[in-house]
Amino acid sequence: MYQEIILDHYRRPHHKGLRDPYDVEVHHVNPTCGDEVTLRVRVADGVVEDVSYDGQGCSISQASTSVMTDLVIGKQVDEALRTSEAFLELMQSRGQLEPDEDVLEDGIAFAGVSRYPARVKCALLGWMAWKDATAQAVASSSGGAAT
Amino acid sequence: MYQEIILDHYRRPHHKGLRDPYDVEVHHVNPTCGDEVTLRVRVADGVVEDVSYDGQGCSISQASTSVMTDLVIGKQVDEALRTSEAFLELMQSRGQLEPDEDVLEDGIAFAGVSRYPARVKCALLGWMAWKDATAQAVASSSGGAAT
Amino acid sequence: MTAVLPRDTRGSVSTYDVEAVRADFPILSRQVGGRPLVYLDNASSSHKPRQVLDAERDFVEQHYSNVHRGVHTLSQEATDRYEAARSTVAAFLGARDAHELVFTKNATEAYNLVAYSFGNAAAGSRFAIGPGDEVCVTEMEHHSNLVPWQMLCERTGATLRWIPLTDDGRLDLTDLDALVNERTKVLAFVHVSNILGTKNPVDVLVARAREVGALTLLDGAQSAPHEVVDVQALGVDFFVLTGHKMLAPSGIGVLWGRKELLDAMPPFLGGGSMIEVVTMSGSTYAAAPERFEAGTPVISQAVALAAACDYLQAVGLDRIAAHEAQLTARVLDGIRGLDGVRVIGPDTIEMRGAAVSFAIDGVHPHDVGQSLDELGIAVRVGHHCAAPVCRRYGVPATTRASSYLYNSEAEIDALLDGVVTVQRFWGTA
Amino acid sequence: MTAVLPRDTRGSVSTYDVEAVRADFPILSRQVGGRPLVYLDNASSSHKPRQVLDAERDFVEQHYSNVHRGVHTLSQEATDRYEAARSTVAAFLGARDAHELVFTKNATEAYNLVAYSFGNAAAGSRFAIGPGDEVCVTEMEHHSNLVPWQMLCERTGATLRWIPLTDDGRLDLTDLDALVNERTKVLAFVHVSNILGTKNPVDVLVARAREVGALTLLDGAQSAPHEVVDVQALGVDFFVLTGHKMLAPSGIGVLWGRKELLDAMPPFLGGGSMIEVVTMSGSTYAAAPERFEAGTPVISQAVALAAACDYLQAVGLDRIAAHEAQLTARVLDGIRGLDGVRVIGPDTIEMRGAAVSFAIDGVHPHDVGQSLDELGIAVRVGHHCAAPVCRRYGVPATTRASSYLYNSEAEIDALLDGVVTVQRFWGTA
Ligand SMILES: Cc1ncc(COP(=O)(O)O)c(C=O)c1O
Ligand SMILES: Cc1ncc(COP(=O)(O)O)c(C=O)c1O
Repeated sequence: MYQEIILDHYRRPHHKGLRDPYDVEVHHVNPTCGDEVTLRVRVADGVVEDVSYDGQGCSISQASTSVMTDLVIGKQVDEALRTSEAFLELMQSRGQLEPDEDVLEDGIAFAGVSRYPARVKCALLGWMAWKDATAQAVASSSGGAAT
Repeated sequence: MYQEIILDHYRRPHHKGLRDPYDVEVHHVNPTCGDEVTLRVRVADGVVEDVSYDGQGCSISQASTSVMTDLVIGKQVDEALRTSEAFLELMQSRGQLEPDEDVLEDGIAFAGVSRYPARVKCALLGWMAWKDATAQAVASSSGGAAT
Repeated sequence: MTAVLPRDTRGSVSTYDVEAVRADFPILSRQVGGRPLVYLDNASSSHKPRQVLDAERDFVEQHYSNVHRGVHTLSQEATDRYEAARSTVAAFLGARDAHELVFTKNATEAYNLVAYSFGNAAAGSRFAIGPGDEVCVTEMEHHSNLVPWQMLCERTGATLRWIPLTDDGRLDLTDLDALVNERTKVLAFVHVSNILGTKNPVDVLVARAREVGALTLLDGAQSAPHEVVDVQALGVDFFVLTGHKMLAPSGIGVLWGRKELLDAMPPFLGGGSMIEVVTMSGSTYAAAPERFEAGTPVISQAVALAAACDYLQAVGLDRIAAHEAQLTARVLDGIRGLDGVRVIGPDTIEMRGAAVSFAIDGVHPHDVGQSLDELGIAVRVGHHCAAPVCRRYGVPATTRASSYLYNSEAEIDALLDGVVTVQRFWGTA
Repeated sequence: MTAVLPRDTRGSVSTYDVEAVRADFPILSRQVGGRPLVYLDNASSSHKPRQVLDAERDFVEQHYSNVHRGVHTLSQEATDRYEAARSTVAAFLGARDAHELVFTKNATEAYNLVAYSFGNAAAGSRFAIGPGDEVCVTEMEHHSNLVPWQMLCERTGATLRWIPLTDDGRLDLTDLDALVNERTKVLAFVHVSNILGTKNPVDVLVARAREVGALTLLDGAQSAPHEVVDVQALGVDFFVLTGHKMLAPSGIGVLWGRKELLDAMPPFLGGGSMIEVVTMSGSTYAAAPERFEAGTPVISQAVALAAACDYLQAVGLDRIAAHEAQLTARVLDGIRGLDGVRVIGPDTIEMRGAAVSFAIDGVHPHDVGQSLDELGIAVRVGHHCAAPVCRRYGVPATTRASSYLYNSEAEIDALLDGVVTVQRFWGTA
């Protein structure tokens, strides 16, 4: 399960640390193991301009959040959401899905994690936080002025 | 289980029918099978003068009540209570007790019933009604005038 | 699943191979009092085939662990099998989503779970109930689908109403519109009666409940073991079954409920696994079904129940139902031919299950049951946890014969012969 | 009982024959990822010996039927065995009377049963509870003995209080007299903590509860499997255990309560078998324990639990306790010798059970658990259904190793070696 890619992201996470400017900040917790992440999103012109985060947790949750930032920053919100759906699908596949490297890049390293239901929630923590924050950012920017 | 003695008492019950005079009348029901008995007791000078009853139910409950009347009518209350204790003990013995014919007379025919927990309650219905009524009769006669 | 499926008994109904089915059930080769066991007490509980016992044992000997909370291999394997069991049973019931299925310890816990949800609900919730509100049941309910509602009404001040019975053992729907009305919060009723054998018209009752916005709970304890059940098609909101009546071990039941309802219901039992965040001063709760499975669940029993569903489907529920209908007709025809014996409940096979209650004039049911037992024939006598039905038909108790997939025509004949023997012994024929 | 008792392993503690015990547990010969399974997750659930599985299977294949309500032979046999199981477990706990024993589906149901009794009690009853009344627990309770009381307090307006913890994982009894006071209706606390391993001073807590007239409930889920328990000597009012942690299957727990209290408690689950007279407009209830066993009970699981009690007594609970103390000392000593690893909870074997929680600096418990699993070692990681304890000690979760009668010293050494391997893999040693 602990592929080199995962260990690399865990040891040297990408885009870590909370940054300004941002539109929305969220805090997500996995109650079963206490993993938590604080995550900020900045969306401009339909593009995920930046994602920054801080958190603590197991290698899977930390590495997965790092991989997520690589995959969504700079993408159109629509496309980033599709990527996040693809990752979610992979994680719910119980090891039965062949991941698409073109879409998920380093994310394919988590295919093995999907065989461990207890760890799937870890792998999804950062992704869920991002989805939540992005939805809020999109809603508020369409509804009025963003911070 | 259906010994001749039991069948005889069931077909030709002794002392059946409600009679006057009496001190106390009780009505007992076995909720699991709907068996019921209405029973009257007359106690005078510490002696069980009469027990009369009416009721409906299975062969075991009807025969056992009939046997009970034979065993208690005419006895000192104390002695009758001891007989009833002996019968109770027999019924709770799960077939492990050798009954004393001198004490229980026809009651020994119920030894086999004690192996059938579902039927023990049937066999005890009349006895419990008698005990209840007698206790009330004794209490009220020592406390004041009996009806 | 490593369970061996039953011998192939597919084919036309006329070739239903009851001997092949019987061979799967070890207890059926038992003797009782020196005679072969004739087990006709299936409405009370069924026996279990080797395939179910082996599936449970294989699980316990190879993959057992507590579920849900562990990362180690056994815990993953156990969790996978437990959740796979949930999916199997969900599919068996035609549920849309395995998350709509809660494992309980028996059917009784399931009714209580729903009843306590009403009692525990916050004011304003769809489940809140109080004075002026009503709960409707029927006069033929099993105590387990009656007493929890009585207790709920007592605790909350709501009013219990019930649909009465006709003389021939059916629901009397004359006053349905008055009994199920705008004040009715829930209509809880039995699919197939365990004492009368009556099968109720679910569509009529559900239609009326929907008109007034009442929730419906269907007691499927006596239907799910015997026929294809599709909870979506039935249109009810909750459906309950119990494992031990359908080839699974004691200790497991199922509550199926529409996801949106389960999600809206407050928790019932508090404890491990049903929580989200716990602090000393307060807790939040997990989503359904976990919210309703507090503590260590009935793990190996769920695996066994799934194996039982597999077994029933391999034999074929339609074929089982057809076989039982034949047996039931034989019982009803046989009784019709006996003087001094009468059926309590519908006496034709239209809209009825396999449980047949009867009375023998002049012989108390206890004596009937005991005398049949001396012939090796196991029937149930008593009020069958439906005392109001006995009262309704003026009997202290009934004798009930109920067949299942492994019973044979020869066994029905043994029963009918047995009834005549009983009449002779007690001098009533 | 036809169960074969375990090989004779009596004799002095030093000759405790762990290999003979292991041979009774089929799953212990399993491989995990190509390595022999080292199962140290016993505080979560235990495995089951052949003797228990055989006793249950023999019962189901030869004597199974529903209980209590039937007169036929199988029903009598099943009832006899079910009630004999009650007597066996009662004797195992030193109960005065088998009627003081209620079978539940797990420990969790038992706490809820008692908590709902308070909630359901009529005003004026000993169990009635409301605003101004208090319930006291401890900060080390398992969620199952915490959440039901939180829910009770929420429903009734009573106040929940709790005894806090010291830095070394014990109850801080400084303010005991204030926390347990004249307003306290019930003091519910754990005998041996499943996360810290702490064994609590029952005598001190019971003495205080008696002074103020509070009832006591002792959570014995982690004590009954491991040591001789005598409910009379402990002096508590209620005692709870769960079968799956003591060699029995999932799906069964036990509530022991003093007869006069059980008799005074209102019913919890309504349904079949717990009633006396049922009419549509109201019902009366049976005496304890039937009053609390609504519906078809956990029949074959009770038979299996009795077989588990027999097995434990044949090996000898004192000898099991001594064996476990040796293993626990080996874990504690081993951890003391490792840099960057610390025990959370008492770190000596005085007044403690076999569950040892620990933290490895720099490695998240999830990663510890998964890495150990790759070595075939099954430990539990998480909050162990005691989230407030994790919060108290500032950890997100712990890694917990818990041994039982079938664990060997070699397995403890494998664990300790495994911890070093984990540290190397994660670059923290
Ligand atoms: C101390 C303690 N109490 C209660 C429980 C609950 O037991 P169950 O999950 O079997 O209801 C457990 C185990 O999970 C426990 O360790
Ligand atoms: C119609 C019906 N409902 C409910 C039940 C209750 O099932 P259980 O006792 O398994 O909870 C039964 C069986 O006893 C039944 O026949």
